[in-house]
Amino acid sequence: MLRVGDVVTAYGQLEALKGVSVAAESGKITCLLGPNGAGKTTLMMTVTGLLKPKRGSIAFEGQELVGLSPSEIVARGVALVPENRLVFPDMSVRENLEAGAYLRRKPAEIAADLDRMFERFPRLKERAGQSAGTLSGGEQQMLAVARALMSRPRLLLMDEPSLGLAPLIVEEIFRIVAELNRDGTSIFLVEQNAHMALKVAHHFYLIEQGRVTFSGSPGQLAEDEVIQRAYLGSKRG
Amino acid sequence: MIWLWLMLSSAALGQTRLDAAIECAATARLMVYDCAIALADRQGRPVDGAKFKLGADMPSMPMAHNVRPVEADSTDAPGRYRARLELEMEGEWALRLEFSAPRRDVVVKRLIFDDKGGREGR
Amino acid sequence: MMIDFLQSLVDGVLVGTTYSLIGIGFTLIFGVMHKINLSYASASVGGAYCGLLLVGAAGGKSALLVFLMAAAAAGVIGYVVYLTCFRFIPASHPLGTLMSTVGMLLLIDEIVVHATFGVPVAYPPLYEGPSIELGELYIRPDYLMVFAVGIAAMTVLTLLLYRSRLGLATRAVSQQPVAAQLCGIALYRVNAATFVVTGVLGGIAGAMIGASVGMLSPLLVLPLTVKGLIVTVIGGLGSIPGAIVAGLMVGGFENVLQYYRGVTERDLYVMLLLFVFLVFRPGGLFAAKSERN
Amino acid sequence: MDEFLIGVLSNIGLMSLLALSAWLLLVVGEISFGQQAFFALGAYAAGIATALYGWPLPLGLFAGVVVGALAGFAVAIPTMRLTGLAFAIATLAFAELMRLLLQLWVFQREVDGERLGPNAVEGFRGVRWVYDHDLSALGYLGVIWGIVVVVLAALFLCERSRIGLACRAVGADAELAEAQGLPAARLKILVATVAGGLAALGGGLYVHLATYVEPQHFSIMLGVHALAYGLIGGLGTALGPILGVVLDIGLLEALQEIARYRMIVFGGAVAVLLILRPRGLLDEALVRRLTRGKP
Repeated sequence: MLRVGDVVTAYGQLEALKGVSVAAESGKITCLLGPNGAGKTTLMMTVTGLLKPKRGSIAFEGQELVGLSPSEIVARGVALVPENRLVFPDMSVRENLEAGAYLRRKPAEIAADLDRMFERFPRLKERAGQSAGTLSGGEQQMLAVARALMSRPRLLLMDEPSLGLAPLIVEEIFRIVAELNRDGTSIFLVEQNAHMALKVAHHFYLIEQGRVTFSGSPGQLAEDEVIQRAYLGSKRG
Repeated sequence: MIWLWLMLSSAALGQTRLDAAIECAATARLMVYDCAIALADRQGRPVDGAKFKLGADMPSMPMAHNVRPVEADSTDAPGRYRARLELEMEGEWALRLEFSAPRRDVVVKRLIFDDKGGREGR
Repeated sequence: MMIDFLQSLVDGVLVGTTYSLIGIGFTLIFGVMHKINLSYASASVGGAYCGLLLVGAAGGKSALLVFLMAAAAAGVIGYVVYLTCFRFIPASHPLGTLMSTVGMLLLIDEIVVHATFGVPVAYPPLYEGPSIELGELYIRPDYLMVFAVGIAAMTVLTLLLYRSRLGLATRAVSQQPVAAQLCGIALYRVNAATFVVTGVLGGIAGAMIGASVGMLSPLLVLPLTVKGLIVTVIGGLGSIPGAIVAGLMVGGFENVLQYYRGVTERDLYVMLLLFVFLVFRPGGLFAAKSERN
Repeated sequence: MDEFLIGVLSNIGLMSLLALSAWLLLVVGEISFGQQAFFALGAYAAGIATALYGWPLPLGLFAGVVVGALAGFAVAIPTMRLTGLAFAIATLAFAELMRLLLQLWVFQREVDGERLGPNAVEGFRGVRWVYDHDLSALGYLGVIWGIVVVVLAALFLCERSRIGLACRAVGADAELAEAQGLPAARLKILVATVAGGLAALGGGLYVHLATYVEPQHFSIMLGVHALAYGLIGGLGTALGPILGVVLDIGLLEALQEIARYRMIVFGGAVAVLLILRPRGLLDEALVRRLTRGKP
């Protein structure tokens, strides 16, 4: 479904991605694990068009995404739940969701989806009129997920959804991830929390210092080692 | 060198200063004015044989509008000179008379210009 | 005594709507771009000039038409300002953008000077009629009209911001530009639209100033720019309600001071107020809530 | 030398000092819309010293510099906590405050049977030291450029010193610089003080050339030009602001055909040039490239 081929992305002279190739299969949960600064967020931003790669290709359902603007990429059916959620703090929860549906034009369908989101995330319904900035971290994360879903993506990208959340909330988030996937959304997840990610992932990659260093299914590598490398990176770098 | 000279140079030389009265009349051409200048010393005696240029700048728009100085011509009348000035806009201008004779000096006059001419204001 | 005070206060507040509009323009662009557009007041006055010239060239005399053309022309100028000063200067060079808008200010101002030889031009009043008397208080009809138009413009803007798709996008971009893009909102298009909308607002403000003073002069540009900045700072950068309140406040404050102390001292106190505000309350009246990541 | 040319070159020298003053603050990352206030203070102080109290010109200029530097210091203290835009507007407010005060200020003395001195909106006439001492236009041009060259030399020396490097670091990222142990706030206050003195020096020289100043001369427009020269010329070297001044006054104003439309050309050029060179013509990258290889 998504094929990232040999992508190099740089900030000025500094290459954050040094030729990364990963793929996400349709209907599956794919997971990219790695330590801070390994290039996970850079990859997410490159796929969604927020950053332009120096070279390499990104194909979604056979169509090249490199060179498209973020809004064109959203229109193709790829949505990202960004790191740190980035909700619109002074807009109500409902408006945040409406913003998520910005590219869609049929009010009736949008209204139906809004109801569906409130069903899936009852907490958001309770707080529909409240400014998003007043929500707790976990609620903001749910809002960010719901907002991304409002564009009706076929592929949902998630950048560290567990970041800064309490363990119970993290479990809830991953339960929702699994649920979304069961309902037919393909998911590509970037995480540092290897323990939780390995529970839901069908396939995972390790990324260290801008390079993919392992690809396989959970169980192919001892969980201890994955956790070790996801947090700290391997010694050889 | 020059610093030393500046430090040591004596106080004012006490020469008579010049006084000027200016009046400008609009011409057939837009923003072009004929200015009549009367020069006198401080005792009110007309001053003849002066050589000076007439320039203008607009204090309310500093740096934006100033006019290249034009040479003033003497006339038959004692202490009377004239110059043709081309301005860029109406309003208040500071006219600057830069003398090279009878000696180096500067006189600044403020005039308000409109479609009829320019008169000393304030 | 009391009545003089009230009279100057009322007049000042009514005309203060124009300051509010200019302040809204500054603040809205700041909200979306996090940069100040210093050419804004000159574009507003330039638009007001264009309205007069365009309608005059077509042989028209209608004040309403002049207003509409002023708004439209200022909208176009706003777009040009966006393209020259914002669109292509990298975000990492805020100095460049700021200076570029100053260049634009000089450019627009000077084009006006050259087109009119600096001669003030008469501006048509939007409304002429008997003044309204409230006891000893006179409400000038043209001031009242200025106030009404100002309030109407603010209402339309508020509706646009809170009830339209463009408004949703604008607010999204101003609060969280990265997330806005991830929602499919095209940054450049929203930014450009903001410049057009604020431009139209400025054109209306420019025409209102022309109508309330009775004439336009390029010498209006600098004081208006400064007033706009004052209103923006006192109201709090990025706050529209702040700009509205601060505009009315500065208008009233200034007029009362002018009545009692004359123009120079009036400006002196306004500047002092601005300086004090910046040093002791840099967030303005409506200090923005602490930034969230 | 042609009188006109002398006039143009004198103006370039004077404006260079004001432009350098604005540029110094740009180097430490602050925009000031208010350097004209120090220019005005220098002009009034130096003018009062020479015209009203008969001080020699060098002492008068020195007095102007002291007043300007003190004012620069006094303004920097409360405003340095402000971030970029607020600082810019605060300096603007201060400069306007200064100008309006000058519009109200009357301070006259009888000198040689003539009342001289600042007279509110009427301005300050009769600062005639240069003329009374028969200093030729060329001679005064020499004085102006002598001072400009000394100032430039001092700035070049500073650029290579520890203070210069620290200023660059603060300008690039004040927070980072502070985290590395540089006293960013104190450096900025120091620079603002020097910049105030520098602008005042220009003002002192200006009033003696013009013999006459009035508060209107020191409006925001003047400060905006100074800032534009610094940014157009480039942030990379102290020659940047000089280049900016030369381009505007030397090229646009001196060319007869363009002079009328100078402000249109200048405004347009400023607006468009920054797209191509957001940190000016002589920006840091270019300066580095040009000086690479030299010791």
